[in-house]
Amino acid sequence: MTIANQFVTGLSIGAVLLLIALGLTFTFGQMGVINMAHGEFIMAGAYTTYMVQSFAGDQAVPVALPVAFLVAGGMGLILERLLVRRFYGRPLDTLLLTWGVSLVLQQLAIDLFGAPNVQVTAPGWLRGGFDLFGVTVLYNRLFMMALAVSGVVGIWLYLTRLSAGRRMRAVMQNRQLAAVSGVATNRVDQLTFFIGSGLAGVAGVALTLIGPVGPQIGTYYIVDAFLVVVAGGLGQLRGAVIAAVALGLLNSYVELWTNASFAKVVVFAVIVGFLQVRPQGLFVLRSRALT
Amino acid sequence: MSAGLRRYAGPALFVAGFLVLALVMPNVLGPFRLQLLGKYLCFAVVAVGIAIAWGRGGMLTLGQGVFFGLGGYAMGMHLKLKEAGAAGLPDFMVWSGVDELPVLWKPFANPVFALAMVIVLPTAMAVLLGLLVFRQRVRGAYFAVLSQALAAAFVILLVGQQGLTGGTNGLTNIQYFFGLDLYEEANQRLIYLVTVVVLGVVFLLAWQLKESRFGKLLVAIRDGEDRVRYLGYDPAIVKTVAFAFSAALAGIAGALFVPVVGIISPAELGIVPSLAMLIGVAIGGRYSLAGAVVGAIVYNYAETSLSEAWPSGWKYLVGALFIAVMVWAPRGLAGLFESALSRFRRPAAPPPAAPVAVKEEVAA
Amino acid sequence: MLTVESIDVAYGRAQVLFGLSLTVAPGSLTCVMGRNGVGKTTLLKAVMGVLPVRSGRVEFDGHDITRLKTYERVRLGLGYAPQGHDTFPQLTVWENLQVVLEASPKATKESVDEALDVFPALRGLLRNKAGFLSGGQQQQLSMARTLVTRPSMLLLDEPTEGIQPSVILEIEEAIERLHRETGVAVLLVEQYLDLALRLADNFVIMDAGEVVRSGGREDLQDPSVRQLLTV
Amino acid sequence: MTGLLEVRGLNVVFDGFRAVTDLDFSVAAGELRFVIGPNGAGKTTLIDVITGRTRPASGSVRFDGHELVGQREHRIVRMGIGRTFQTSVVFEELTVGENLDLAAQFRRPLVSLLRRRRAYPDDVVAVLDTTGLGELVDQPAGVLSHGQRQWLEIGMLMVQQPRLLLLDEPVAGMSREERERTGVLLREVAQTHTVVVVEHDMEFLRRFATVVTVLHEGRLLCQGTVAEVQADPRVQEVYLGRARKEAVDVDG
Amino acid sequence: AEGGGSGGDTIKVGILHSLSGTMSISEVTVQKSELMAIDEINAAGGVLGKKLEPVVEDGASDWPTFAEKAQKLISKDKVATVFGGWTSASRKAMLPVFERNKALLWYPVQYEGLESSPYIFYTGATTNQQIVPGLDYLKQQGKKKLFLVGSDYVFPRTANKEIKAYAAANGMEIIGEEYTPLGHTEYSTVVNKVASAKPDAVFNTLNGDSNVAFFKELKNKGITADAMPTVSVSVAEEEVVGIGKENIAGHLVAWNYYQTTPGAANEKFVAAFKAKYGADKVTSDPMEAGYSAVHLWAEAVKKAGSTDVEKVKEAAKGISLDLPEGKVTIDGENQHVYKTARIGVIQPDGQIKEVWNSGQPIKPDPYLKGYDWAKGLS
Ligand SMILES: Nc1ncnc2c1ncn2[C@@H]1O[C@H](COP(=O)(O)OP(=O)(O)OP(=O)(O)O)[C@@H](O)[C@H]1O
Ligand SMILES: Nc1ncnc2c1ncn2[C@@H]1O[C@H](COP(=O)(O)OP(=O)(O)OP(=O)(O)O)[C@@H](O)[C@H]1O
Ligand SMILES: NC(N)=O
Ligand SMILES: [Mg+2]
Ligand SMILES: [Mg+2]
Repeated sequence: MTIANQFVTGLSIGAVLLLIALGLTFTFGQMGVINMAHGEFIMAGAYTTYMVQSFAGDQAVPVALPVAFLVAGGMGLILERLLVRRFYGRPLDTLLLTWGVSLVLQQLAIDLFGAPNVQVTAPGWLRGGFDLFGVTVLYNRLFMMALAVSGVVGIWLYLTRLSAGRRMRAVMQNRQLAAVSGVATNRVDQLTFFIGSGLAGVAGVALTLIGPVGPQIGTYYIVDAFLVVVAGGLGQLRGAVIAAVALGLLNSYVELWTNASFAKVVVFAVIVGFLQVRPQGLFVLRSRALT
Repeated sequence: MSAGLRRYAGPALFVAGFLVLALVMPNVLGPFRLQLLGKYLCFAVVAVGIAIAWGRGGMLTLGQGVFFGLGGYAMGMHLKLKEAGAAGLPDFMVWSGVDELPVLWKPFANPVFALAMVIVLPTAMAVLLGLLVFRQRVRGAYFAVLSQALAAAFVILLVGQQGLTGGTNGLTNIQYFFGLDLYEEANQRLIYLVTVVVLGVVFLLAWQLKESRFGKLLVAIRDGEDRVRYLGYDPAIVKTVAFAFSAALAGIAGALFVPVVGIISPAELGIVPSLAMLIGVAIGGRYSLAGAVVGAIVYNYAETSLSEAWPSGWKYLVGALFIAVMVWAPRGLAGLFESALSRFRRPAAPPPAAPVAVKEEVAA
Repeated sequence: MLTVESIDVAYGRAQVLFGLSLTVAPGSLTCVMGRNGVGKTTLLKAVMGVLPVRSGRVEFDGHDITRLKTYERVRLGLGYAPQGHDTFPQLTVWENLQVVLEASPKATKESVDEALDVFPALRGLLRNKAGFLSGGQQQQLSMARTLVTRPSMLLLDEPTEGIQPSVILEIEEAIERLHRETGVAVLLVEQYLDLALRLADNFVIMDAGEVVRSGGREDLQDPSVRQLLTV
Repeated sequence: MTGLLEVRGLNVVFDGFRAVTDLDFSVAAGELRFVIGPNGAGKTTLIDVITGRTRPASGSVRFDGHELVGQREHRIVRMGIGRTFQTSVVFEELTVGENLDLAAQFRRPLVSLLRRRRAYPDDVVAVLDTTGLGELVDQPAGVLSHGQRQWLEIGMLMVQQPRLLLLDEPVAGMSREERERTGVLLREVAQTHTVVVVEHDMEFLRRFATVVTVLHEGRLLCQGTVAEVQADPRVQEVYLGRARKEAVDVDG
Repeated sequence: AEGGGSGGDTIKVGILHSLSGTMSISEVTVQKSELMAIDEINAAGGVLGKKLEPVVEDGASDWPTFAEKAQKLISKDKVATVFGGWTSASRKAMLPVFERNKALLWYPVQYEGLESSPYIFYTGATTNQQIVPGLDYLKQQGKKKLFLVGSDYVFPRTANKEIKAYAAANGMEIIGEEYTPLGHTEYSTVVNKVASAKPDAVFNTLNGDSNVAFFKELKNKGITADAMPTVSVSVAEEEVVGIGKENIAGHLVAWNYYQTTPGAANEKFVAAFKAKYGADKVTSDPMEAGYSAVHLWAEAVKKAGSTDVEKVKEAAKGISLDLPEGKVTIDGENQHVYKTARIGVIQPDGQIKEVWNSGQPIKPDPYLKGYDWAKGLS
């Protein structure tokens, strides 16, 4: 039964990983921006939930979902307008730049909300769980899975079915050509960054159900988020999904048989090993171009 | 300005910088500040390696702390054994309930072995990783994130093995360095001077590497790894050599850090400190070795003095510093210096602009 | 239609165009000629706003476009096929055309069809990723994309490069037909003189970032012009 | 009699698409061979297979008796095969001279590369001259125009002194007199080396080609002199287009 | 060494906590209560006729930085003493600095014992004042099977070693032991393991943010305090806020002070803290220990008539003050303090209700010399 239990646990860890990585499929996967402040946008989503709580009470989590999307998205938009836009094509510089931004945002959180954690109360319908053939299924984890799945579906539709998504991919693949084809590249950049950051905010809302809400939370999730995207293959949605679930399951079983530290080390080792086999992640964006 | 002047300007600046560090600083700084400067110089050694691997070779290594740690722990283990108490056990083993010296520790009692390991361990690790990873053409963002994961995993491993490594604490309370009492001012000065000399030597080695054809080849690989294959070179080997070189420097720096600071702990090796090592280089200018050295010193100095000046909000200033440097001086202080210089120089024909955007290795 | 008034253009500190002026009349087809590296591509990029002009003025269709963003110029009716086979590599051929269709006001489904008629080979490749096409196929796609936009003026930078002879003939015909039927103005950079000479109403010869000679079709017979073109 | 390069029964498949089918192709030592064919015929793919960039589904490629399939790219270069790319790729941050110098040094052991270069070796200086890039020697290659890059690529190939040179559309984008110069140069090189040139420029072919191989849809269509090939109705149909155009003209 | 503004008209004291990084979550509040104590002393006229001047530094959750900043406070600012640290790792890093410079550190957090530096005063609990009473309480409640959950660093690991020795000698069984990295936030597997091991109680030495995730997961899995209580030694009022009172109500904690601890000194402390930092703020054990440390040091300086470290150390022996946690006396021998152990239950309102106390302050015994079961430990 533990085996079955851990399967559900693995799926729910996978859902968390996927949620925190979804936004990166835009900013990192599409735009190639290694946004170290992504974690702080997650944090912004979490604190938004805390703020929303003051009027929405214990229904803060559902109410905060759209609000956090807008808040974190708005922060992303400002970041893009002020800074990131000067750095397209220089992903490694952006990394340092956004690292600076993340320091500032963390300190800002300490000054605005205090260093200690704050509390977000889960709505009644997201507390507890039920028993399914002896396996405990928690409502909050189910909620996160549902959120992750809808996020994936939404992004997939956006990328493949909407002209905005197509335009976005065009800009990311060949900025200059997009411009000379009449695409308003700066607006596409803004929208892309807005959505990617907004998704981080949504992840932040969900994370209040299971973890702390404090100035540090971004730093706890950022490495895992990047690993998921990299293991899946940059800009590859289905890669990210598979990677998140696989890493979640791997983590849950290894942790079951060993311990949390070792599980983390194993996950890293497996990713290194995996990239030996598939150097560009699960799904590869191939091209004939020379690099 | 004559070409001759230009030719000798570099060496002259090097000698001047060296003399300032070796002769002037020990006489104008108090022991505490001198010790801090020594620490900055350790990071400058790391920075020189990063300037080669990243600035020249385009390998954004976010896990340099691992190599720093390997060197540091190799040195630390030796020094801890020298100071070990009655049972021949370092202090932390006693309070972690280890009764017998682990086999892994035994050879480190030998100073020659320990010193060799300072270089061998990080180099071997880098060669192993490099051959695996570069052969498979993992690069750009993939390499960056991978190396970051490596740093994270390394720290978790160290922390989890408290009896063997001292866990989160690391190796603390190191008081003697080959018989020298590290709290004696004269000895601190001596160790500082050793650091300066090591930095000087390392700098010259890196300079040679950078200016050689090997250095050009690295740049070529950064700009077009696949194209290089069709020139008949194996990029994996070339990159591995450069990566191993940077790892060896990080290891040496880690080993120097131990007597300079008296501690080596996972807190110095993880994701954040590894990034900090990079940031100094970015600030100074990754394309210039001197820039990297100056950047490492400036960044660490800024961190110290900003945190002293405004302990509760200094992260704002540090964050602002990165942002400012990236926005206004993407080629770092060295870039600012160069453009200032070229404004003075007024050449007959306008020098060619470097290709507009600073090209970087992107994913895929 | 297009007036370029003594523009200076530079890459960083290296100046490439020196006070270059040029006029393209509505409905005319002007061919820009000159050796490699004289600045032809740079001129087109400056007109499109891909490169900023340091001084001087660019006017199109009565608008001063010197400071407009690239996509704003496209929306005013400029169409541009850059040199080298430029595509959105991870998008399919169909998506490549779709992006342009959605981004340009005058493009229609019919214009897509017409473009594909010029390059029938592309029809069989609609589901292929552009990045996997052969060099010539990419160049064909690049031309097709430009035709889709239905611009009032076309800037073509060596459109026939890497394209098989039979398709070059198609391109030539298409340009001619478009020119005749819709009165589109064309600024063409072309190394194949025969083609250029067959199509052009006017020509401009560049050297070292300056226009050294310009004239109409009739002047092409002038020995001094012949001289410039063969050296 | 076997050639220097022997391609036998070559098949290349990309996700189900057959880019090259049952191709046999051989080039004798010292030959100057031209390859033409419609866009997408598989010309670049053929070069990619020979140089180890693409793995064939089946077939063999032998160079001087050695199998090339399965070898890593740099090994193949070291065996004496050099190529240029249809989209020229040069090292933009290195100067023109350094680009050539690196190309020239590839046979040296890595250790000797650690020494500093004092002056450009003679072969590099010579190539700077032939390619007309002498004035640009200290300019970063990133500043070169399209045509200048093509020349640099050719130069980098020449200093490598390969036994077999594979050039993928070397004169695309070159002005008329540059094309002429390239042709003369190739003819000269072919005196001592084996050269395969992929081109679409028929004028260039008429001027410099002797034997021409035509590919179509991944297969060998025909082979012969320029005149023979041009006269072949199949070639006119799929490649040159004159036949069809004339037909249209008659109709119209 | 003579420190601290002997020349000027103020006495400088160092305050060294993590104001940034993971540990700032906990340490900032301690820093605040120490600054408040300094204000109180200054308002009452200072010591030796001089005002205290705090020199604040940030340890940045980085142990070598603690050592560096300690050195800076000592050699550059020449402070009379330093109040600082939270994690044992930071203390271990600072220890040699203080010993070699013969300077004084006041360390305000409960810890694992097995240490007694002549240049450190320990005002938080040592093992026999917190963990051992916690175990005694569990034993008294008839809890026999324990599960140990802790963060992976020196304090939990050492503490758990001691717990295991205690259990072996007291007929208790340790049926599971799990460590997670500091900052770990995914506890589903750990809680699964706890649930399937079915212990009578969980002994929790997790530190910092991990507690939030751990208790949320326990609550969601329906593991109640009634069925399986946890005893935490690093969860105080401040952490309860972040965890969410509804998630942790009913669980046990072991400390020496709660905001609800009776007495005039505490009423004054709580009132002053809320007045200074906001009515919604809570007070906790480490905050109280930091606050107390400042007052104890000031008292010792007054008694010594000097800020000289050796004189202060000498004078500090046996000093006794009425502090928020009750009567506190400095043990002259090991420089720890006598503290009353208190077991509390977390209430639905987030406050902690004391359910047991040791009756009188317990003499500090960092090496557990008074316990037979602890013989083999060091
Ligand atoms: N990115 C750049 N940075 C600096 N100089 C450049 C850059 N691109 C081109 N140049 C220089 O500008 C000049 C003109 O280049 P341009 O590409 O406009 O030439 P062109 O006439 O189009 O040549 P071609 O026929 O070869 O395409 C060339 O001499 C080239 O060296
Ligand atoms: N990696 C790939 N994946 C899928 N299809 C490919 C790939 N590479 C090439 N192709 C297809 O294989 C065919 C042959 O391409 P190739 O580049 O060899 O043509 P070519 O003869 O060089 O044409 P051109 O004259 O246009 O350069 C084309 O139809 C192309 O679309
Ligand atoms: N002493 C502690 N809690 O680390
Ligand atoms: Mg051009
Ligand atoms: Mg081709």
